[in-house]
Formats: sequence, C-alpha cells, structure tokens
Amino acid sequence: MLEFLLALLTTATVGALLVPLLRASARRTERLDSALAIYRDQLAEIERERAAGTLPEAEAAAARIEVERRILSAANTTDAAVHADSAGLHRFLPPALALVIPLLALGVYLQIGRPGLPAAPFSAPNSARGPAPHANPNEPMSIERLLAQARARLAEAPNDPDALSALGEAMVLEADGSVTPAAREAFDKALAGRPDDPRAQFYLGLHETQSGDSRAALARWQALEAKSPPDAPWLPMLRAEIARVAKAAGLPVPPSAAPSAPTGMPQPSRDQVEAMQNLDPAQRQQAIRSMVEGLDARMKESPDDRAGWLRLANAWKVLGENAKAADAYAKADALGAVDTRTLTDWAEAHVRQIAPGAAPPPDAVAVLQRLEKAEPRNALALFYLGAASFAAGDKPEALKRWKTLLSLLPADAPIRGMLEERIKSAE
Amino acid sequence: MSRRLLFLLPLVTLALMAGFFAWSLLAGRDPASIGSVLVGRPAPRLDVKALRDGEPPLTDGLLKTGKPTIVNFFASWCTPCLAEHPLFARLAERDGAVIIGIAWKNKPEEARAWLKRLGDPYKFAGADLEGRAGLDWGLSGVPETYLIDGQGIVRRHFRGPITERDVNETILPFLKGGK
Amino acid sequence: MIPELGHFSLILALAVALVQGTLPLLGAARGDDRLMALGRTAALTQALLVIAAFGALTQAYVTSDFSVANVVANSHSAKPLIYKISGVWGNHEGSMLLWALILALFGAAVAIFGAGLPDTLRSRVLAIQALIGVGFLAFLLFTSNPFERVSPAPLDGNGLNPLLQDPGLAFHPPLLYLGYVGFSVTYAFAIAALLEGRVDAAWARWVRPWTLAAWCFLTLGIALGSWWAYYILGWGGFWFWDPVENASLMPWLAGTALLHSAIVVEKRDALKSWTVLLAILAFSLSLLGTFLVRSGVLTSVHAFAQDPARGMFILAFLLFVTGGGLALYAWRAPRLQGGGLFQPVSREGALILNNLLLCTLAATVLLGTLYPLFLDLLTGNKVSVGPPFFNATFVPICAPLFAALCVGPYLGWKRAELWPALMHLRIAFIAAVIAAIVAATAIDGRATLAALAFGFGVWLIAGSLLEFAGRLRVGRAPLAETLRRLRATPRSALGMTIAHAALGVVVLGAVATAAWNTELIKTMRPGDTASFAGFDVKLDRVENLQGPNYIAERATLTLSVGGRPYTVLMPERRLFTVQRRQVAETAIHTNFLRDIYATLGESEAQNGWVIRLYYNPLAPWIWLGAALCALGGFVSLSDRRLRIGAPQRGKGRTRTVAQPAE
Amino acid sequence: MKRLFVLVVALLFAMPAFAVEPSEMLPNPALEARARDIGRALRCVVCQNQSIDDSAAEVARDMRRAVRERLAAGDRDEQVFAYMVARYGDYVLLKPPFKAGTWVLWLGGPLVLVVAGSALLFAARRRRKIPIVPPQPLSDEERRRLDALLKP
Repeated sequence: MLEFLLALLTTATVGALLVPLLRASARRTERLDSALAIYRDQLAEIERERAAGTLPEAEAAAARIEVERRILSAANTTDAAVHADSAGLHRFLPPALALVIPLLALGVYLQIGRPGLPAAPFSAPNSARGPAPHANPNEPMSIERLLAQARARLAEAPNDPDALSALGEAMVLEADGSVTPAAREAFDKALAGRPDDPRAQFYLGLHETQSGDSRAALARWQALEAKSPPDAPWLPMLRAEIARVAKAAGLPVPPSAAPSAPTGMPQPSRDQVEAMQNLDPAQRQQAIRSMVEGLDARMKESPDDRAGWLRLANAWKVLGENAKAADAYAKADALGAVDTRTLTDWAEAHVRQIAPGAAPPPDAVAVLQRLEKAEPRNALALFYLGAASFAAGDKPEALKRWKTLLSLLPADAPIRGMLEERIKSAE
Repeated sequence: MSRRLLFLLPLVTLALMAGFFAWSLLAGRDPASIGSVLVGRPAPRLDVKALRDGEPPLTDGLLKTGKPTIVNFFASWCTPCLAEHPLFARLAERDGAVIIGIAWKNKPEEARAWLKRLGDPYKFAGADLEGRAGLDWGLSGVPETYLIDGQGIVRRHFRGPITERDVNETILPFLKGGK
Repeated sequence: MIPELGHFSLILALAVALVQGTLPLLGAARGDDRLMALGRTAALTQALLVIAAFGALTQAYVTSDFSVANVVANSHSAKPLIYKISGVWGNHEGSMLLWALILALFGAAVAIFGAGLPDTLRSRVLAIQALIGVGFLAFLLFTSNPFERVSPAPLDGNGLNPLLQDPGLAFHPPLLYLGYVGFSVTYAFAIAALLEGRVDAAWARWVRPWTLAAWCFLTLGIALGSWWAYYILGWGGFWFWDPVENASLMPWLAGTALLHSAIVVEKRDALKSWTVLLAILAFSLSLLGTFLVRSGVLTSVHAFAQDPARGMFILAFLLFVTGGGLALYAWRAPRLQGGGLFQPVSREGALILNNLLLCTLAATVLLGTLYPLFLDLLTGNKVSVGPPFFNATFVPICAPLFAALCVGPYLGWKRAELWPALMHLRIAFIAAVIAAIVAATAIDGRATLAALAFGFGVWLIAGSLLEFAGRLRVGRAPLAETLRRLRATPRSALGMTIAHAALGVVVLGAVATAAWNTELIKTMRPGDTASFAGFDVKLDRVENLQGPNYIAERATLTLSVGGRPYTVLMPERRLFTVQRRQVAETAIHTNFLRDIYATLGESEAQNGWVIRLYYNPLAPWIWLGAALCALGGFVSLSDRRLRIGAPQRGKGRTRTVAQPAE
Repeated sequence: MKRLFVLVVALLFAMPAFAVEPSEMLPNPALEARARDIGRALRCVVCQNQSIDDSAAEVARDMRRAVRERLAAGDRDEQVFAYMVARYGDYVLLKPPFKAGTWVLWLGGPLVLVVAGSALLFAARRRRKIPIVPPQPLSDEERRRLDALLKP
C-alpha cells in the first residue's frame, strides 16, 4: 500500500512538472506589456487626481510627462530577448526529470525514511487513564517495596548475594541514581558472596564513574560484559552505559559497546538510551516497559523471529510479567526447541505464577517435564512436578520426586522445612 | 570608486557579523555562563552557622590557612549536586582535599540527612538558610564551587556541577600546586 | 504509513524545489518559454507537496501517533485537541516545517497572482524563492526532521511546554512567519531585479503588494506575541526587549522603511539601489532572527532547540542568502541609474528622513541584541543589555520620527515648503500640547517624559486625521463634495491615514500602561478585602480545579464600587502534571480604556494567597492600535491599483517583432 | 552534559512566574518605590533578560531583599548598584555602564544617525545646486511612438 502511494505521489509530481515542458508552446507575458499596464494606470491616476482637484494642473502635467518618459524608456530597454526554445534541451529534459526526480527522492527517502514502520496512534488502553499517567508509577516497582522485600530476605539469609544486590539497587534508586556509601557496602558484601554478581558489578562500576574514575568503571564493566552470557538481559543496557561513560570521559568506545549493526531486532538507539539516563527511576521503568511493549507489538508482525521471542521473553520475565514471558518462550520454542538454560527460565516463568500450595497447571507441567528430562536433578522440576503428581493423586510419584529433591538440598536450605512437611503430609 | 565601496559596505558588515557568529558557535561558548567577578580577588566574607550540631560557626579564618581550600555550595533538593557529590567524596577521601560545604537555602536537618545518606566529604559544613552568604559570594544557584588558594584568593569558579574532567584537569593540579 | 507519506512528500518537495530553483532561471536567461512556464507549475506542485507533509504531521499530532519522535517529544495524549494542533509548530522541527510551508505557499501565491508579471521576472522570482526553499527543506530533512520515527513507540508523549498551551501560541507563530517569509518574496524580487539590472516604477508597483502583505502579517504577529506575553507572563509587561522580540522588531523596522522607500521608486523613479538593499535586508533580518533564536548563540526565554550543528547550518544558509544577495548588490547595484531629482524639503526628502530614522532604530536594536555576544567573544566581559538601555536609546530616536511623520504627507513631490505644511498641522500641535500638559499636571505631576510621549501620541492621531480631513475638504466644502472626494480617494491613502493614526494609538497605550499603571500586591485570605484603584476588592474563595492535563487553584475576586458589585475576576495558578510546571492564568477585565489584571500567587503559609492586581490604563490600545495599523496595511492592499497589471495577452510576441530594440 | 545540568538548574528556577512578594516589601512607600526602580534595573542572574523585580528565582528574591536592606540602611541608589556589581559584575546591570568596553554600544546608534544624516545632508546641499526644472515636453517623434505604444 505504502509503495503504491509513494509511486503515485512520485508519478503525479513528475507528471505535473512535465506538463509545461511537453506543451507545444507557452503563452508569454512580455515585460513591456506588463509595464505598460502599470504606466497606463499611473497616467489614469494622475488624471483622476487632477479631476478631483487634489493635484494642481501644472504638477499633473509634469507628472504626466514623467510617466510618459518612463514608458518610452521602458520600450527602449525591452530585452532583445532571444526566444531560444532549444529543441535539444527539450528532447532531453522530460526523460531526465522523469528519471532524476524519482531517483533523488527515493534515494534520500530510503536513507532517512522508515518505510516499514507502521503508525502507532495513541488509543487509550482499558479506558481508565488518569490525567497524569506518569503520576502513578508502576506499582510493583515502588522503591519502598523493593527495599522492604530485600530487607525481609536479608533478615532470613543475611549474606544472600542476591538480596544484598537487590538492597543496594533499591538504595541507588532511592538516592535518585547515586550510588550511596550504604549501597556500596551492600554491593561489596554481595560480591564477597558471589564475585560475579552482575548487579553488584554494574553498580560498583557506576559508583566509580560517579566518583570520577571512569577508567576503573569501564574495566569493571568490560569484565562483566565478557563473563555475561550472550543473551543476558542486562547486556544492552550495560553496553549502552559503557559507550556513554567512555564517550563522556573521552576514552575510546569499546567495539562491543559501539552501536551494533542491526541484528534484525530493534536495539534502543543511542538517543533513546541517553534520553533514558535523564529520566527518574519511575519514568525509566515506564520507558523500559514501553520499549518492551513495542517489541511485543513488533513480534506480532514478525512472528518467525525466534531470537526476538527469546529476547522478549527475557524482557517480560525481568519485568515480572511471567505469563507474558511464558507465552513468548512457547512461541520461541515452537520455532525451534530451546536449550536447557532457557528451559529453566521458561519453567521459572511458569512456576512464579503458581499460588503457594497450588498445583502447576498443565502447560507448566509440560515445560517442567521437559526440564526434568533434560536435567533429572533440577530442583525446580522435582519440586513442582512432585506437587503436580500429588495433586493428581499419584502420591508415590510425588514422594519419589520430593525425596530426591530433599537429598539434593543443602542442610541449611530455607525450603527444606517446608519440603519435609509436605513429604510428611503425603506419607 | 568610493561610491562602489559604499555598495560593498553591507557585505563587509555581514562578513564581520558572520565571523563572530561562527566564532561563537565553534568556540563552544555557553551563552548561559556568566563567569564570576570573584576570580583573582580575595574570597568574600565567610560568616555562616555550622551545619552539624555542636560545631563552631564558619569564618574567614578557614580560608587563609596557607593550604588550598575548596568551597562548595550545595543543597539536598538540587539534582546536579547529587551528580557531583561522589566526586567530592573522592577528593576528600583519596586526595585529602579540604572542602568547605555550605548548604544553600536548605533546611539543616534535610541537608544533614542528605549527607548522612550520601556520605559527608566536608571538613567544615555551614548552613546558609537565607542565602546571605550565597549573595556575598555572587552565587546564582547551586551547585557552585570555588577554589581558594592558601592566601585566600579565589582562583577558580565553577557554576554548575563539577565533572570528572574538572577534577582531573583543574582541581587536582590546583590542590597540588596551590595555584 | 501517513507519517512516511508526509516524509516522502517533503523529500519530493525538495526535489521539485531544486528543479524550480534552476530551470526557470535558465529559461529566463535564454528566453525559453517552456522552462519559464515550468516555474509556475513547480511552485504549485511544491506547495501541494509541502501542504501534504504538513498535513501528515498534523495528523500524527491529532491522533497522537507516538511512532513519530516529534510527537513524542512535544505532545501528550491527554492534551486538548487545539493544543495538539498548535503543538505541530510549538517546537523547533514543526515550526521549521511551518516556515517551509509558508514559503511554499508564498511561492504558489506568486505563481497564481503574478499573472501580470513579465515572464522573465516571475520565473526569476519563483526560482529564487525555490532556492530559499531548497535551503529550508534541506535544513528540515537533514538536521531537524519532524518525521523521525521511534520504534517501538512509547506509551505516551512528554507533553508541551505549558507556557505554550495557550490560544496565543496557536496564531502568533503562523502570523509571525507569514511576515518573515513574506519578505522572502520581496527579497526574490530584489534579486531578480539585480539579475535583470532593472529597477523601475513598474517593478516597485509589482513588489508593493507583497511587501505590504508581509508587513501586515508581521505587524499582527508581533502584536499577538506581545499580547500573549502580556497575559501569560503574569506581571503586566507587554514588551521586554528580549532577543526574540528584537529579532522580530528588526525586520519590521526594515520592512517599514522598505514600504516607504518603495513609494519613492514607484512615484519618482528615485532611491532605487537603496530600496533594493532594504528588500534584501528585510528578509536577511528575518533569517538572522531565526538564526539567533535557534542556534543558541544568544539565550532567551523563548529560545528553543539550541544545537550548534543546526546553528552552523542556519549560519551557512544565512551567509548564502544574505551574502549572495549583498554580493550581487555590490556588483550590480552601482549600475542602477537614479531617477528624478528633488529638494531636501519634499515628499522624497521626508521619506528619506523616515528611512534614516527607521534604519537607525533597527541598527540600535541590532547592536543592543548582539553586543553582549561581541563583547564576550572579544574581551570575555559579560554585560547585559536590557529594557533600560533600549528605553534610553531607542525611544529618543522615535521622537523625531513621530514629529516628522505627520508633516510628510503635506509635502509635495520634488520640492515643497515646510511652513505651510506646519500651518496645516497647527490644530494637531495645539491638541498635542494640551494633551501633554494635561497628562503632566492632572495624571502625573512628575514624569514629564511620559507626558511628552503622550503628547506625541495625540499628535500622531490628530495630525493623520487632520491630513485626511483636509484631503476630503471636510467642513470647507459641501458634504456632497466631501463624499465625492472620499470615493475618489485611493485606498492606499486611506490605509496610510489609518496606519499612521494607529501608531499614535499604540503610543498612547504603551505610554499610559507603562507610566501610569497602579498595582496592588497583597497577601489575602478568603474573606479579606482591600481597596485598589477606586475599587473594593474582596477575595471570596480559592478553590481547587481539575483541568484536562493540569490541576489548578482558582481565586474568585469580587470588585465593587461603592458597595455595588462591578466585576468578578478569577485568576488561576495551574500545575501541569506531566511537566510539573506551574503557569499563572491571569484574569483580565477590560473595557477598552483600561485593563484590570489579576494574578493568583503562591499561598504564603497560613497567611493566605498572594494576590496581584494591576490597573493598566489604555493597555488594550497597544494591541488595538497594532491591529488597526495592520488594518491600514490591508486597506492599502485592497487598493484596486495593486491588482491591475494583467496585460492584454497575445500581443507581446508581435510587438517585440514590430519594435526591435533601438 | 554540563549544559544539560545548567538547563536543569534553570528549569528549577523557572517554576512559578511571580515576582515581588508582599512579605519582602518595605513599609516605607518611598523606599519601596526606590527599591522597585532599582529592582527593575538589575538582572536576575539565572534568568534570561529578566529583572529581579520580575523574577521568581531564589537568587532574585535574595537580591531584592539585599536591595531593600541596603536602602533601609541608608544607602544611596548608586551604592546599592555598586554593592551588586561587586558581587555579580556589570552583568547584573540591565543598562550597561558607559565605559571603555561599551561606548560602541552606546554611541553606535547615534553614530549611524549622525554619519548617515550628514552624508545625506551633504548630498542634498550638492543637489540643491542642480535646479529642478519641469520635465521637457515630448517631441513629436516621441509623442508618435508613445501613442503607438499606448494604443490599446
């Protein structure tokens, strides 16, 4: 449709331009004719004023002579205009225009236009939009809640690197993006427990650049980048940050962080990334969310892009939209079976939707079973498939799985007690 | 001939103006920067209450210690101050800089809470609740930072937040050289 | 898809402008009829394409298409429809597109209404217009593309500067641009004349309607901008000598000078090279304004889109247009032969004095605007040039201008006597002196300068009307004679009288508002009363409101005289939720002789709200006068003489054969 | 980046567009009137081309207060201006002082007027010597050509 309209527009334009060129001859307005019309009017005006009495007779006569002399001089200086309608030029011009204009326009357009991009007019979703959408930031991302969650987890396991990182991150968000000493302490502790913790590494790097040591930050981040799995959800953001900090500090931007060639997937443009730096956390969250939603919309148009579905699934999972994530994993899987690692993520997306104590639904069971097949000692699969078996009335099968799991759990694992209780109730 | 020159005059004027415009664009001049008349002059009067409880007020004596001093006006409500704050933390911790922080138009309890959360790099901290000291120092807003040499002469002035580059290229050499 | 169509239309328009800027020029040089005819077709095609592009962007705004980056940055789904539309040009990219649109529309207008123009002149004018268009379209497409897309589209946009969400914004920029861009036609005529080496009375007549139209629009645009500032900025000022205001004032001054000097060319065949220079300058100053506003060379409250790359592009373009024009001028203008002789005391002499003073005013404004920049670059010293400076330098030069303005129309062409002209004006002079004395004693008692300026205002009105009355012989001839004369009077004379008298109205309004306003700044609680300018003011209540995209506090103030309620003012203070910005919504009660102007300020703890009331005598006259001034221009534009010029067709060819050049 | 922050600072101050507050006004109307006049001639250092009298910025408020304190302490107007210039330089004066750096600014306009005006007067004096004679009537030959041209 667009192609057709563009062609139509181009044709109409070229056609319009060709009309005067292809006409046998053009009517012509000579300079002298035009000028005479003006001078005739000037003479008439003098006559009017004279008749009205506003112009004395002598002055009128003088003015008349002046105009008459202007007429004579205009006639004298008329262009000895050559009427050169050179045939050669006119043979060559129409085809040349018909060729050059479309080529030029299309050439420029293909450089700077986005022909494939559909319009995205705003349509109010769920109709219930307040006057200020930014005023109600995403509920699950409230900083207080993040802080409370992390503290609660730390109360149970004071050295859990994950919880420490989460606490640090929440503190950074609370301080409007500044890595405070307290947050730094949390990240340092997290790293003591897990030296490769990506979140802690990222924020410590951020602290280094904030306190004026961009070199150290870049070194840290590049190490993190090297260790990250290629589909790690934080990679695009990390690379963007590397590029931003390197640029700001006047250091060479590492090639991996330079804007990558289109991989068939929309990357956030550098402008977008830079624009995001300037947003407050809630707005940033909103922006990330809208980017993911955009990706979602895009995937509906190109449903054969397996890597795209995987990326979308990861993104949804990070945002906590587990149902959407599971759905996207399934789409990716349909295009080519996923590997074990992805299978774990997929299963996680499923089981996170399960209410405590409830049995997993069939689609979750299917994924869990595949996971179990690939990794017979996978804790997630053992636990939830056990629950599924238990719900289906197959107590021996449930007990078998749970007991296997129990034997695999370390002595101080927090779920041990709960698991033992379940085994007891099944027996 | 002179008549012809007269007709050239508009073109010459334009060339001059265009030269200035190009210069202005290429020089990367910031039209919003207004400089400070204090640079090269003795530091203005300093007379503010202490921010932290139980400390003596800040006076001129602090500026003429023979050692270079950094005076930083900040406020807890100011976002750019947040951005430059870790740089001061580093200057104090790692480079042993003497930094005087003055909380400008900032409730002392808020400023104290802010410093508690982000770290307190200030050797002396004052509270300029009414902005009187700010006016004496020719302040236009926060953050602003002044480098003062051992004799109490203002040597450099930064309007807006300092950056990593300012630290490496100006502040650290200043602290070392005292100039 | 529609944004992409718009984008493509814009690119096609650039291609068409390239064709229009070259081939007709070639055609005019070679006498090739078909190439010259191409100019008109191309101008119309280009206009249609730019209209399509503008329509596409408007559509994107109206439907809140957030896949267009420009919409994301400047609009929001919750914005009222009118501000979605005006938001199209409320930002750098969109306003540049509006420039390009108006430029193309003026090109089309020349193609349509220029039927009476000689082919060579018209095709050259259209080609030069198109070359300007090439610059603008390239600037748009390559540095400020309004059709840049975002993928994926964000959920909602960032909104629009609340200060700009106002009916004033809907009309101020388009009118201003109609003025700025209108001078491009004048510029094109000047360049074409230089190329042809011919400036004569006929040329002056052909340019006149275009100059007049541009001038009228610019007058209206400036007035609307001033009015907008008056009621939105919240403290009753109407002119701030801000660089952006100055940028619009300079082309207006140059345009006014051009309007007057072109009369000399038309009537007396003199002042040719000067008029051509003014035509180049009027447009150059318009471009300079654009450059100053958008390059970030100067900052200003209005300045948007400060970007050195764009700055360099506009500077290069400015150099190309102005430098090219002035170089051509330096080369060709000395050959223009001066025409009729005249004595210093004559209509010509008066118009030269007018030009001298107007150009001095323009130079003063230019110097004041750019001086801080020059000084900073040369010496590093920072200075501010603000209203007190301009009041001290600009206003004194206005005095001789106003004094001479009424005398000019009494002077005959070529040679005249000063004394009889002055005697004609004695009534106006007496009226002015009385007005000044009354103002000085009754109203003021001390600000004699304001009283003097007030006298000047009366002088302008009385002098202009007196001249017109004299022309009609009002009271000195039977009524029938007066009526006959009124019918015979050319519209341009009527227009001149209206415009000159309107200037007096503006002066009266400005002087009275600036010098004799009264204000009340008071903290009030609901129920509190105060007395102000003869009124009893009572703050009835302050309530909270919920607007479409803002929340507001609204005060209800009742003004009464001697216990009888007079009017109710409801100023608001709005907080725009998306941008978190506060904007004062003033309440103005006007009876066309004075404004009562109220704003609602902050609430001061427990003490209540800060209420500001201003009593601005004659304030509405400022804009009323400016509108009248433009009306004078339009009346003059409707003169039938400006529409003639369509010569009888078909004889041209034979005549050139019959009348070989001698 | 730095520019961005400056912008942020500017935005912080661009909030409500209100100027002089009742609480800061002096009780003495004559002194207050002087303060207003001085305020209108001083530039708010964080705003663009606004006087402190018009500005709602924090600094403008401080400056207004300082102006009133100086006046209440008995300063003359020049002393108040000097007080501000000592802190913010000539930049605070909306009307630049007439001195070495600014004489071009102050004299530029009048200079244009004087130079161009006297050149015009000079030219006019020279021209005055050329008598203005009524234009010569057309010769018969010219009249014939004219009639041919004007014939509809």
